Parts: sequence; C-alpha cells; structure tokens
Amino acid sequence: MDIKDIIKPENIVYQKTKLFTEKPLSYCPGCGHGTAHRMLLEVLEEMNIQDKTVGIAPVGCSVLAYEFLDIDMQQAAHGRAPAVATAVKRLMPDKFVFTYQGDGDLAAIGTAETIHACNRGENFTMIFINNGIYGMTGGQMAPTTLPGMRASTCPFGRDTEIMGNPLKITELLAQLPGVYYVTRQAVHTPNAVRKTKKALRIAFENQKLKKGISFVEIVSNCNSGWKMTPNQSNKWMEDNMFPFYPLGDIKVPQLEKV
Amino acid sequence: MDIKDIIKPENIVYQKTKLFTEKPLSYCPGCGHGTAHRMLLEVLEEMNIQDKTVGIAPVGCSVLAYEFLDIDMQQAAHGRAPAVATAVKRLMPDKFVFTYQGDGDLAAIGTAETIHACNRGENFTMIFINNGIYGMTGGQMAPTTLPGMRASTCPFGRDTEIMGNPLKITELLAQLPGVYYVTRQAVHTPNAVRKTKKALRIAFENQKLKKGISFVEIVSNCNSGWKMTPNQSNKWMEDNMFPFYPLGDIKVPQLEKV
Amino acid sequence: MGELKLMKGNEAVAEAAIRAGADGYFGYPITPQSEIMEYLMTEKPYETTGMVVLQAESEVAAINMVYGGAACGRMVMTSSSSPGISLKMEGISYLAGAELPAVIVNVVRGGPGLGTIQPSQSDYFQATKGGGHGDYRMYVLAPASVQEMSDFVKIGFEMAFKYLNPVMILSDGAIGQMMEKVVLFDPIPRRTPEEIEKQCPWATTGKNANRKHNVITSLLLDSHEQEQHVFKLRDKYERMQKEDVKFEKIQCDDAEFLFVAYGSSARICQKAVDIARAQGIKVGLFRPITLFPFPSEELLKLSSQIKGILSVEMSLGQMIEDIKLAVECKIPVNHFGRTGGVIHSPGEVFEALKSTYLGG
Amino acid sequence: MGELKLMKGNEAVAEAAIRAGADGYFGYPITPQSEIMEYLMTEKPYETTGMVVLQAESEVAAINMVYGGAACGRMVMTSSSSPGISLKMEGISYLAGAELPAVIVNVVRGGPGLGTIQPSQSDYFQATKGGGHGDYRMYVLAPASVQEMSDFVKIGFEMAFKYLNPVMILSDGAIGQMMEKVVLFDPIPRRTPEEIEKQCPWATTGKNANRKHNVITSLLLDSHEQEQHVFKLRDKYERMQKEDVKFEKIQCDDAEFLFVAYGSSARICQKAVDIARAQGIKVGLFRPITLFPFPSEELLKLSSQIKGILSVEMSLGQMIEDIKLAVECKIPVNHFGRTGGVIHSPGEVFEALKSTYLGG
Amino acid sequence: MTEEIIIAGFGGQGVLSMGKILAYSGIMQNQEVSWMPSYGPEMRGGTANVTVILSDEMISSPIVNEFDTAIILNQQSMDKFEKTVKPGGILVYDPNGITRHPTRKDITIYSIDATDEANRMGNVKIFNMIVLGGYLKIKPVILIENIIKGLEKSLPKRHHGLIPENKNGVMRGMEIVKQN
Amino acid sequence: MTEEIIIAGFGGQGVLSMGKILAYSGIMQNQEVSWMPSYGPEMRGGTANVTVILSDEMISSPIVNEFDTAIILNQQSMDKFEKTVKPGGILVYDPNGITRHPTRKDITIYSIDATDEANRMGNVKIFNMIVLGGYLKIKPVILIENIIKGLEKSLPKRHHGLIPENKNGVMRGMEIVKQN
Amino acid sequence: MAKVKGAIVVDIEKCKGCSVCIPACPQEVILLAKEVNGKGYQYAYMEKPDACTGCVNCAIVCPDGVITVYRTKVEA
Amino acid sequence: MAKVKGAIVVDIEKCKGCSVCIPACPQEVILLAKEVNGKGYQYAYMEKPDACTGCVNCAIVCPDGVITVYRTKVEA
Ligand SMILES: Cc1ncc(C[n+]2csc(CCOP(=O)(O)OP(=O)(O)O)c2C)c(N)n1
Ligand SMILES: Cc1ncc(C[n+]2csc(CCOP(=O)(O)OP(=O)(O)O)c2C)c(N)n1
Ligand code: SF4
Ligand code: SF4
Ligand code: SF4
Ligand code: SF4
Ligand code: SF4
Ligand code: SF4
Ligand SMILES: [Mg+2]
Ligand SMILES: [Mg+2]
Repeated sequence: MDIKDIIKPENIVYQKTKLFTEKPLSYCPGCGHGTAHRMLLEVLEEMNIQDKTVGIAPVGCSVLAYEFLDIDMQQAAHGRAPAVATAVKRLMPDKFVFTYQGDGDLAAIGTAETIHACNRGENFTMIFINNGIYGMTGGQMAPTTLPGMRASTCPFGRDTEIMGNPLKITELLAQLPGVYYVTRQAVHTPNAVRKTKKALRIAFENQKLKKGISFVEIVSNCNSGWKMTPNQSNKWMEDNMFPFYPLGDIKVPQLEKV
Repeated sequence: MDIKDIIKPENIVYQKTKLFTEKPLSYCPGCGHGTAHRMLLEVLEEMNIQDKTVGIAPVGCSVLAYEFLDIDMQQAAHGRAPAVATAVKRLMPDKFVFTYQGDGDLAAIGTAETIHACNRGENFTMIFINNGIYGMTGGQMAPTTLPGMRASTCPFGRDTEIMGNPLKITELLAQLPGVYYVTRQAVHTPNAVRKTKKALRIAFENQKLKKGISFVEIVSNCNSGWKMTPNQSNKWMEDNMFPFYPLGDIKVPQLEKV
Repeated sequence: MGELKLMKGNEAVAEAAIRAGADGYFGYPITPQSEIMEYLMTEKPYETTGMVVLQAESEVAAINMVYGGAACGRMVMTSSSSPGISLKMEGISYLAGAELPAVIVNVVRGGPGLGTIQPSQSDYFQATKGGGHGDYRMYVLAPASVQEMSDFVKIGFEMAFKYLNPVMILSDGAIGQMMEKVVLFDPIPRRTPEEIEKQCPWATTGKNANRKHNVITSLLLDSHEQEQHVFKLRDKYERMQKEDVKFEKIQCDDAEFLFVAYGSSARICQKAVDIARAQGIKVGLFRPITLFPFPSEELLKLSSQIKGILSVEMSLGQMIEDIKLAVECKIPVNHFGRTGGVIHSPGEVFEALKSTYLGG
Repeated sequence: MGELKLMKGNEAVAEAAIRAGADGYFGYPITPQSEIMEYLMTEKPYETTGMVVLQAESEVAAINMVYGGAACGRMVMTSSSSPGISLKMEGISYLAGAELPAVIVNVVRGGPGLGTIQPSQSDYFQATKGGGHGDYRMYVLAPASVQEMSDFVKIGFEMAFKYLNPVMILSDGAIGQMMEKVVLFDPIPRRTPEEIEKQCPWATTGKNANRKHNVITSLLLDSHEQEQHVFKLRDKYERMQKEDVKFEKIQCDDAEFLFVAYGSSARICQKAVDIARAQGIKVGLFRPITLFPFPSEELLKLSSQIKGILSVEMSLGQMIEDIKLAVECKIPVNHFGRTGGVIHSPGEVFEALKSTYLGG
Repeated sequence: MTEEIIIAGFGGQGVLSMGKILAYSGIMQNQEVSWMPSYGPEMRGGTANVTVILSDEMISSPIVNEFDTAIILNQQSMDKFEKTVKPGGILVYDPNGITRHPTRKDITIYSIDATDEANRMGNVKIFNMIVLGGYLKIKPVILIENIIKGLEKSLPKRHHGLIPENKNGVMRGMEIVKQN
Repeated sequence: MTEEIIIAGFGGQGVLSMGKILAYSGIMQNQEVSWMPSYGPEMRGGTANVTVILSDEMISSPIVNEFDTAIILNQQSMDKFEKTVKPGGILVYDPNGITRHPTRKDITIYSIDATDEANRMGNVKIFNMIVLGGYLKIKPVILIENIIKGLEKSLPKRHHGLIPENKNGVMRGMEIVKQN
Repeated sequence: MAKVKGAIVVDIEKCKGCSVCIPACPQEVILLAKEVNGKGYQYAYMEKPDACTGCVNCAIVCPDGVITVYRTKVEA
Repeated sequence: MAKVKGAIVVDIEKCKGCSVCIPACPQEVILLAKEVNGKGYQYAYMEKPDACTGCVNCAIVCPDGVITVYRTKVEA
C-alpha cells in the first residue's frame, strides 16, 4: 500500500488539537512544556470547555503559554498565579480556572500564595512543571534542584549544607484539607503522557464537582538548563529526578474513602 | 513565723530574671507573651549566653519585645523574621539567634520565609506564639483561627467554606528535613510553663550542636482579641485550641533514632 | 438625597464599595485601615449584592487577587496602609502595565519602615511618581472628608474603567479614623456578567466562538512593541491631564498668599485661612483633589496674583516639587508641615505662613 | 594599578563586592542581572574571604536578609532588576527607617509590569523619590561603564556606612550585560568582628556587659519621636547634598546647549556631543553621577551660559523634573528618550537636539 | 455655635463611645459634627482620647489643639490636656485617681464623682453617661431628647434595652456635677 | 582607529564568543574595547548578535546603530543588518542557508563558506574561528598573535588545548574568504 | 518535722490584676485587692499568707513577672 | 487477516529536531534528516515508512505537536 493512500483526512488518528493558536511554541527543542500544554488543551477540548476556561500563566518559560493556548488567559506576576486564580474563580465560580507554574514560580517566590490558595481549598486546578531549575532566566538553582545537581547558581552542584534540601512542596500540599487530589506525572514517554492526560482530566472533573484544589505535578526536563540533549535529559530525569520525585498519585480521595 | 522573717533576700526562690529591662511589659493583662518572654530569658540566663544572643522581633504585639528583653535585638518587617535571622546567623555563626513571631506574622504573610528558612535548615531557634488571631491590629482572623471562632474579620465565626481551614503550619514544618526539633507548648499553667522552658532549653542547646531549625510553638491566649477575661480565655484555650493544636512534641530527633 | 450616616472614613470606603456595585474586595489587616475589611465582613455583601470579600494571606497576595479580578473585567479593590502599600508596588506596576482597572486605598501612616500608626502624608511621591518600576502613573484622588472617602470610591471606579488604569485613593489615618456625617449615594446594582462582557470586551471571561482569545499581560518581549505600549500609556496619562483634573479653590479670588494642601492638611489649612482672614491677611487655599494628574494649569493661572505659596503637607515636603513645576518657579514656594505622625494645627500653619512671608 | 580585566558590568559588580570586603550577598535571579549571583557562586568567596552568598527564595526575602545582615554591622548587598526591586520597596523603607547601611543594585529593564528584559531607565523616580513609603531617600549612584560598576560598589559601601543609609546603584541592562575593560581595585580584607563592633557600636552583635542592649528598629509609636527621627533623616539627606554630590562635565566650558543624561544614556550623549561638535554646534554633556543627591547647584551654575537643555533618558522623562527644579525653570528643558527597552542611538539624540533647539 | 471638646481617660472608660454619643446626638439636632480618636497600639489599658466638634457651620479642621471643653478622666490626661483648654473654656473631671488637681484660673473647673456614683448605682457601665450628664448640665449643647436619639443610633438594636439606665446616668450626672 | 562591528546569527553558532575573542584580543594590543550583546528570552535557538567596538580612543557609546563591519551568519540577520553597514563599510557572510544575498553597492561584500569548510575539516566547533579569520584577512585590525592571546584569556584553562585548532580555523578562514 | 513556709511579694505598681496567678496557686493564697494601683488595676495580694508554701506556681505563670517568691524551712 | 498500516506527516518547518519522537517509536521508523529546515533544525522524517503502525506514540510525545498520524487497515 502506498503512503499517499494512508495519508488521507479520513485516516487521521492523531493531530495537534485545534485549541492551539497558530504561533509556533517558543520552547527549546525537546522541552516538556509543549507536551504539557497539549495534554491540557486536549482535556479542555474533550470536556468542551474552551469557552468556560480561564488560565493563569506564570513567570517562567511558560509565561508565553498565553500565546499558544487558544483560551482566555492572564499572565500573573512571578509566583502569584494562585492568588490571581483565587480571585478569578471566586468572581466567576462557574468558569474552569487553572494555574500553570514552574518550580521557581510555585515553590520559591510563590510559596505563600501556593500554600494559602491550597489551604483555603480554592476550587481550581494547579499544574506544576517541576524541571528542577529556573529555565527562563538561564538555569539557576530552583527549590527543587536535586542534591549535587549543577545549575548556574550552584555551578559545583547543590550543596545541601549551604543551600538546603530540595523542597517536596507537592507532598506538603497534599496534607492540607483544602487539597483534594494530588498526583505527580511526566510527559517524556508516550505512556507518561497518557497518564498525565488522565490526571488532568480528573483535575478538571473535580473542579466541576467543586472539590477544592486539584494539583498535578509534571516532572519535566529543562534540557537547556541541564545542558543535555533532550533525550539525554529525559534519561537523566528517569535516573535522577524520579527516585526523588516518584511518579504516581499522592492524594486520591477515592482511595481515602475505602 | 512572721512574714517579714520569710521575706529576706536569702529566702528568694523565684524572681524575675535580670535579663528583663526596666520597662514594664506593654501587653494586655494576662497575655501569654510576657510569660513566653520570661521563659526565653531564663533559658538564656541559665545558658549564660546573653552576650552571644541576637533576637528577631516580629510585627505583632511582640514587636516591642526588644524593649523588654535586655539582649541585642532587631525588629523585622511583618513576616520576614526568618529571612532576617538567616542572614544574622550565617554572618555570625557563633551567635545564638532566635525569631519570635505571632501566627499572622509566621503563618500568613511570612509563609514563604518560614518554609524556606526551615527547609534550608538554618541553625536558629524559632518561637511561634499561636493565639489564633491578629492581636496587635485589633483581633482580625489569623491563619490559625479555629473554625467557627469569631474575630473582627470573621465576626460571625470562621466559615471554612469561605475562609479555609486553620493552617497547622507546625505540622507541615516538622516534615522538612532541615527542621530538627518541633514541639508545641503553652504558658497558662505552672506545669505548662515549666515544659515550655524545657523545650526552649532544648531548642537553644540544639543550636549549639548546629542541628538546624528548632521550632517551639506556644499556644497562647489573646484575651483582648477573644474578648474574654484572662482566666476565661485560658479555659477557652484548653477547651478549644488544644484539641486542634494538641500540646506535646511533634518531632524529636532522639526518638527518631530509636 | 441619599442616606445620612455618622461614619468613620474607613467605614465609608467599605459602604461605598458595596453601593458602587463592586464585585470584590481583597485585603490584609493593617492599622489604621482595618475597619474597611471589618465593616465588609460584618455587612456580608456576599449574601446581598454578591460582592466577594476575602482576607488574603498578605498584601502581595491581595494586590494580585485584584489583578486577577480586574482582568475578568470585575470592579475590584484593595486597601492598606503605607508598609502594606509598598509591598503592592510590583502588583500595581503590573496593573498599570496590563491596563487593568482597580481601586487601591492607602490610608497613610508615618514612615519610613514600620514607623508609627499615626496619620501622615509621606507617601505622596510613591503614589504620584510611581513607587513601582517602569513608566506608569496611577490616577490619584485625595479625599479630605469622610464624605469624599465615600464619593471617591465611586469616582475611583469610574476613572479606573474610563482609563483602564489603577486608581489610588490617597487618604491618611486621620480621615480614615474620624467620624463625620456622610450622605451615602444610592446603591448601584452590580453589573451582570453580560454587561461586563459588553463593557469589557478585553476581559478574560472565557473565549467564545465569536472572538479571539483574550490575554491579559504586561510582557512585551519586543522592545519596540513595549515602547509603543508605553507611549500608549503616556497618551492616556496626558488625556487624564486634559479631562479629569480635579481641584478646589477656597477664598482664592482675592488671595495674595496661598496654601496648597490636600487631604487632612487641606482641612487644617481651611481653618488657618479663617484665622488669617480674621487678621486681614488675604490667604486662599488651593486644594488639589487629583494629585495625579496634578492641577498644574489652574495653579499656574492663579499664581499670577500670588506673592507666595506655602505647601502644607504632613511630610518633609513632597508635593512641593509638583507645585514648583506647576508655577514654573515664578513665585516663591515654601514647605511647612509636621511629619512622622504629628499633625500640624491650624494655628501652627498660620504662624508658618506669617513667619515665611510676612516677616514673622 | 589594579588588575585589568574584560568583564560584564554584572560580573564587575560581583567581583567588586568580593574585593570591597563585603560580608554577604543575598539575591534572587532575574534577567538582566543574574550574572551577579552566578559569578559569586562560581568564585565561591565563602571559601576565600568568607563572604556569604545566598540565593534567597524571593526578592522580599533577599532584602530582609540584607536588613538582618546590615543590622549586625555587616557589609551586605543585594541586586535585582525592576520588578524585583519593586518587591523590595517595603524592605528598603525599613532599611532607611532603621538607618542601616546596604548596597542595592538595580539593573533596570523596561516596565511597567513584566515589561521587557531590555535596558531602560524608567526606575528613576522609584530610586530617587522613594518608591517605598515614608519620608526617606536612598543615596543613588548611576554608573556609566563597567569600570564604574566596579568602583561604585566600593563607593556605595563607603556612603552606606558614612550615612547609615541604603545606597542604590541604578544601572541598566546595557551596562550590566556589556563587557569592557575594567581595572579592578585591590582587594580589601573583610573587617574582623572586633573591627565591626568598633566601627558599628550600634550593631546587634550580642550585648556585652559594657554596653546597653542594641536595638534595630524603625518603629516609633510616639509620633513626636517619629517626627524627630524623620528630621534626623532629613538632616542626613541634606548632608549628602552638601558633601557627596557627584557629577561629570564633558565639554561644558563653552557649551550653549546641554545634554543632561546618566548611565547608558550619558555614554550615548557623549557620542552625540562629538557628532554635534563636528558640525560646529557647541553642546556639552552634564552627567549626574549621584541621582540623589542631585547635582542641582552645579547645574544651576552652569545654566547661566546655556540656551537649552535636553534631558536624555531611556524613559518617558523622569529626571527632567529634577533638572527643571535645579535650573529653577530659567532655561528651556526638554525631554528626549526612547523607552520600553529601546535604546536611542547617538544619531537620534543629536537629531533630537537639533529639532528641539536649532529649528530642525 | 461651635463647641470643640476633648474627652480623655483610660481605655475601657468609655471615652470613645461618649464621644460617639455626642456626635450622633449632634446630628440629631442637625449640627455638623466630627469625631476624631487618637488611637494607640495597646488593645487594653493605655490612654484613649477623642476630639468631638459640634457646630452649626461646616467644620473645617477636625484636628484642633485648643478646646472649649476638656473632659478628663485620669491623671495622665489631666497632665496632657489641662493646658489645651481655651481661656474662658471649661474643664470637667472625675477626681477619682487624680493626684494633681487642675490649677488654671482662666478657665472654669468642674468636678464630678462619677466613679463613685456609678458604683453606688451598682452599674459601672453608666460611668461615662454620668460624666456626659455633668458636662451637658454645664453646657447644654445637646438637648436631652437628642441624646436619647443619639443613643438609639449609636447602640446596636439588641442593646436598646439599656437606654433607660443610660438616661438615668445622664440625669444623675446633671445633679452631681459641681464647680470647684 | 575605531572599528565598530556587528556579528549576528543563530544562537549556538558562537556569535557571542567570536565577539569575546575579538574584544580580548583588542585588549592584548592595548585598545579600548566594548562588547555589547543583544539578549533574547530564548535559551536555545533564536537569533543572537553582538556589537564589538575596538578603538584607540575612549569609547563613548557602546551602543551604535551603524557599523564599519557586519559579520552575518543567517538570513534573519541579513535582513536586519545589511542596511546598518556604513557606506564604504564591509559585510562578511556565510552563504550557507542564505536565500536572499546582500545587494548593497556602496559597501564591499565578502563571502566565506565557513560551514562547509568546518564540516570538511571535521570540526564544526571552529566554524566561528574560520569566519573570524576571514574577517581579519580583510581588516587586519588585530594581529594574529593577539588573537592567540585573546583566546588564552577568553577560554578557561582546561580548554587551552583547543587553541591550535582554533588558530587553524583562523588561518583557513583567511585563505577561503573571497570578495563577491 | 521541718515545715516549709512561703511568701510572695507582688510588685504592686506593675501588677495588671489579670488574676492568672489566682487559680495557679494550689493553696488559694491570692486574691485581687479592692484598691487599684496607679495604672488603675486591682492588684494581687496574699489573702491567706499563712497558707503559702513558696511553691512558685503563681510567680511562674504571672505574665508580667511581678511576683517574687520567698521560702524557708521552719521547725514545726 | 487485516493488518494495520500507519504513516506520519511531520510539519517540517515547525519540527525542532529534538529527537524525542525517535526512541518513542516502537518500530524505529523515525530519524532526523540530514537537511535543515528554515530555522536551521534537522527535522524528523520516516526513515522506515513501511514499519509504521500508526500507534501515535511519536505524536503524543512530540513537544511541538508537529506530527500528524494516519492509520488504516489493509487486508494482508
Ligand atoms: C519578581 C520577579 N523576580 C524574578 C523574575 C525573574 N524570573 C523570571 S522566570 C524565573 C524563574 C523561572 O523558573 P521556573 O518557575 O522554574 O519556570 P521554568 O522557566 O523553569 O519553566 C525568574 C526568577 C521575575 N520576572 N520577576
Ligand atoms: C506589611 C504589613 N502588613 C500588615 C501590618 C499590620 N500588622 C501588624 S501586626 C499584624 C498581625 C499581628 O498578628 P500576629 O502575628 O498573630 O501577632 P499577635 O499580635 O497576635 O501576637 C498585622 C497584620 C504591618 N505592620 N505590616
Ligand atoms: S529553558 Fe528549559 S524549561 Fe525553558 S523552554 Fe528551554 S528546555 Fe524548556
Ligand atoms: S492584644 Fe492579645 S496578643 Fe496582644 S497583648 Fe493583648 S492579649 Fe496579648
Ligand atoms: S498574674 Fe501577675 S499581673 Fe496578674 S494578677 Fe497576678 S500578680 Fe498581678
Ligand atoms: S508561692 Fe505557691 S503557695 Fe505561695 S502564693 Fe504562690 S502559688 Fe500560692
Ligand atoms: S519530537 Fe517533534 S519536534 Fe522533536 S524531532 Fe520529533 S517531530 Fe520534530
Ligand atoms: S505512529 Fe507509531 S509506529 Fe508510526 S512512526 Fe509514530 S511511533 Fe512509530
Ligand atoms: Mg523550572
Ligand atoms: Mg496572633
């Protein structure tokens, strides 16, 4: 059978969702931000809530998310997305609201806003891209940088004596009663991507049910910041990030009930 | 035996420590801040470290602590005492450094500074006065205000649906590897006061051993803010605060080792 | 005529917010303005008009909540006092950069630092010159009575939406804490979501099929775009200057000397004018009501008949710079004012005028 | 002569901090100044001079770490860029209120809001008028070369300790990012704890039997005390004006027109002067090096011979107010400048001069 | 008519609410009023004072430093405010706890044993109403029916039952005030 | 002598370091130098350019918008910078990937097949040194020994082993550059 | 048998009359005075001085630290 | 038996040559081209088109979403 017989509109089994704008993604080649965006949009598309969704972009590489996601979006000051989203959701409780933040944004400068939005049990979805580094500003140490891992502000590796241990903010948040669903996923393999999508779907369905915060961490590479090729960085992530940030559900209310 | 035969210098078994200044305490009658101050000073006196100690006062009723404690002190911006103390301790590692903060200061505006100083495992002592309210500003709701409890910004009682649940920040901090010792105490009965003093002693001894953060929460009344007499408020505290904030050790490294 | 009440300035702000049809208030306690949130929490407008009232975890969170709400086209506000306002500087710059409407109340206390909780006017520079970063301005209203604390909330929202710009109500502890009679304006119903979408087609209320997605941002990586954006802001500020300058002239017609003062100081100067007039000294009071845009043109006009200006501020002298620039340094301009929470009395102000311009 | 190096402005700041004997640096990453902390982390002065270098969790934490360090009499500093500096406003006001010495570097980018990462000078007001609350000022140095990025760190610390006041180095993205030759001053050893206690008897280093306890605070609940405190600050600012104004005059002797510009803009104007002079136009450049205290007296003196001033700033025009006040509105003062991250070229500046004052 | 009053004493003595009742009552008789507290950092204890202005004209400055009347309820306030009374003005004080009595000759001084009287009446809460009554006896700037209306306005509904005893206090104060 | 140069291309082509070597080398022969990058938000990819000024006098403005020399390494940069060369100046470019070649007549245009040459030499890393060599052939503003010294200064010690191949690149560039 | 006798001295002017010491005393020694001090507070005093054992409980709970405790042994 | 045949179309100009799709393909269909696109990236292409089963693995891991996948059944 000839290829051109396969490449016909009726045979399409996968294509980029229409919820992307026309703008090419500004992310570095191989960066997980793009995949995370795509899964998010696929969920919005499947739930048919594009017109009811407001997203909050952070300051970080994904500050430009609003250029790519064809939904109404706000760009929040560094670390303040949860505060911004709090107002958005409270003022428009019938909309779907999400934040999308990096590890510097969510777990360093935004710690107070993150903890308190979670503690208040605001009814929105938080998406947390943990790449263990400050991507946008050129690869500085993040709260989640691993011990011994190099970054531009710890060029000899994170020295936990001086710089402290990496912060597992996700595990902390899971303990707050206002937080309903917490999971940690990845987007570097087809399987991981599928699971991430499922998690995002649950997170948005929870919002419909007014369950409080649903928190989806996505461990991702920052191949530029890590100074590796994309595939190297994904391998490194499996070998080094996952042992410290194990993938899987952290708080699943269904299970709790059992 | 006549009273004047008892009241002789040689018979003194308890008096206010010399580490207080001459200034009368500005706190409301019956407020636990004064007792907490006294226990702190007694520990410094017993360890003979008045000349090696630097304290950080918060913004809150105890902002004026520096007027009463006869040690070198800094007054930090609202919520920032842990950041201030971080620099003090790192620049003078041979000094004893402590912060003294209220619940608004430590657990609301200062959440990020609290979590990150703890996470870095800074080697100082944190004293946390949890009175479930913003005393100084006239009794507004604090992150630790109990469900249903009244305050001037929740005059009909804290509604957890709108205002979120009280934040057990102490339990959260206890999980950070940089935090070595965590305990919750009170100062409303002689027994409680004695235990608090012991806890403070341990906290400062740990500092000598460079163990990281030692965190002493003191659940205390704010009888003015609660609109009760001091003794009523202490009773109310036992009946209402302690069930939610149970007294006792939360993280004791000695036990961990077993 | 609306309802007559005896109220604190702070309470008047809160009541006015409800009546103006505000959608949300986000704040953090600080003396001397905590009554604003306390009043709202007692009135519970969320059970009546549906207005959201939320105590934030900090001033930083509060201003960013305001950002989020304003970006949905909602009428939102916050209030604080000096140290808390300093913490909002980044957020205010973001609001200005993203062209969002919002009302921010500063009930000023004495600084710098933790300072004192007593009234002051030492945040004039911060309010008018942009305490945050970048080329931006707020529209700044300076109430001098409890009545104006109420009225300016309404005007503030009007201006915020007219210009899509943050508006500051620069009050002080005296006006916030004092009680006076106030005639409350009649309640205006909150706009419906449909009305909001019509009034604010730029708002992020959910992209429907009929329009492009709305984006609220202040990021323009291309510096030429950023420059165009800043020029657009400049044009807006110039338009404020043309269309919405506000001021008050009291006994200025025959004045040879002028007090220039705003807020509490203007009240005090008004009494000082009476004292002076009683002694036959021809003094007037020029009261800028908008501090930005500053009523420069009017002041310049007036200055031709004036021998000297005393800028009376509860600060070391900040507005005096705008006065000098306004009158183009053509007549003497001097400062008098107590600071650090001390309030000058009418007598002191009068004496200062005498010693400055009348040889004691 | 010291060591000659090719360095970025940001690197020069970091290297100078080590050489000046700084005790601590506390910062948070932000473009275009992250190289300062990166350089320090690479050089690891904590292993050599013992200088502490710490990446804080935020700009707010960083400025409060500076507060803590300064209160111990230590030489401490922080750096950031515009949005990050806005977040430091409360902390800076505290430093000023508590009279603490510290150096704060702002490598300015275009605002407002998130703006752009390109160079700008639109934080002039914030730096010079006090972006934070209350009556306070920073001593503000404006470097125009990598050499000055290095030198001003040393001078900055000297001034900070002379006046017990925060000092701002107001740079911009161009000077931060560009590389030039720099002659590094010879390293100065860090002061010993004993030296610090002697130099800073007010520092909180542990109360010993020989003195009262030291307290660092900016709280003065009694407003009369607060007023006295503010007057003390005012006297200090006046002393700066008398003793430590810095400026540079380039080809001003016979000038009929004047560029007034600082930082990057001054460099550009210098070239514009050359272009103008080549065409026989007598232009000079007056460069304020301290933006506060502003060199008003010198500029006034100079103005008698000048027909017109062009204030050249990478902003909508902020310093122009200080220029007008300085020359008492006696001669025309106009603004020219690109903003939002766009940098004017020498040619543009020259054309602006011509069209403003020479009929095109 | 313009009456500028300072009321000063301990926190907890009802200083601010006395001022509030005066101000509300002023409104009831169509006067212009202003009520300006001085607020301190302490929640309980400490001193409290309030400036109340009642006037038939627009009130320019709510902040004045000389008063027609000073109502003084503790020693610290006596030390601070005796000197601020305008020549020809009046000073009303409760001698309880006063160690240095007022000495000025250019003003008229009245005393009122309100603490004792309140104790005697078995209702310490009406202390401030007794003082208010004393003041109104000397300077009837407010009609008694307007005081009642003022009370109605300033007290929350659920406390309206207390109005009769408050009125009693006012009446009693009118009886016991005496010129020094 | 003052030479104002813009070097522009993709990120990753070594644009900034070529500028750095030039600047360091300038210092080696006692010149004044400035190196002014344009920095964008993207970490990888995107365009990069740097202005280098070498001069015997003090450099006033490090920011100029007309150049004596433009060294251009991709199409976007060609579109942006061809027009910024001063009349009489030079433009050096690598034709690889260029779809619209330069057309100005008032400047001298040189091309250098550096990409191909680097591939041929089996060392893509010396691409930028080949370009540099080409430029120096045309304008010998820097002596070759100072380039070596500049390399020594700008490369970390552990990379000094690479200097010979870099020098090779420079020499090769000198050979292959040609006027259009 | 040696009996322990105690006594407390309250710094009257600094006592705030908060009453916290009263329930803390196992011997019910303390009450508030009818009179007030210079700050207007009813201050604490030993109503049953003989009962005091000098156990210091009152002193360590006193928020203002205004109680000094004395103790001595007497032969019973 | 019906066999599944697949094919992918890469949006060449938007491909960034990151190679993430390559190990994601169980059939080892994909390689990077020698040529570069307009942005200078070597783009992905089907080196072994016959092996493609249209499993979409490559497409869902592609960070830039530039792969469209087609699948059809052919009778073997
Ligand atoms: C107030 C403020 N501080 C600092 C910055 C600079 N900044 C921009 S993005 C960023 C961190 C980005 O890291 P992360 O949140 O992990 O996102 P990533 O780029 O890794 O996806 C920082 C510090 C800023 N823009 N604003
Ligand atoms: C930036 C800033 N925000 C707010 C305030 C006002 N303020 C002073 S103390 C305080 C809270 C005090 O409560 P807490 O920390 O619980 O201490 P407490 O008085 O209860 O001991 C607040 C909000 C301030 N001074 N500065
Ligand atoms: S810098 Fe890192 S996080 Fe940012 S786009 Fe590149 S790879 Fe992704
Ligand atoms: S207000 Fe509360 S916390 Fe503050 S001193 Fe009074 S009782 Fe203590
Ligand atoms: S506890 Fe102390 S302050 Fe309180 S009543 Fe007893 S002695 Fe007085
Ligand atoms: S010392 Fe003991 S027995 Fe004596 S009064 Fe105090 S508590 Fe009571
Ligand atoms: S994953 Fe996508 S962008 Fe990357 S090489 Fe494959 S097709 Fe190209
Ligand atoms: S669809 Fe499946 S088989 Fe085909 S190229 Fe993609 S990953 Fe390989
Ligand atoms: Mg990151
Ligand atoms: Mg509290």
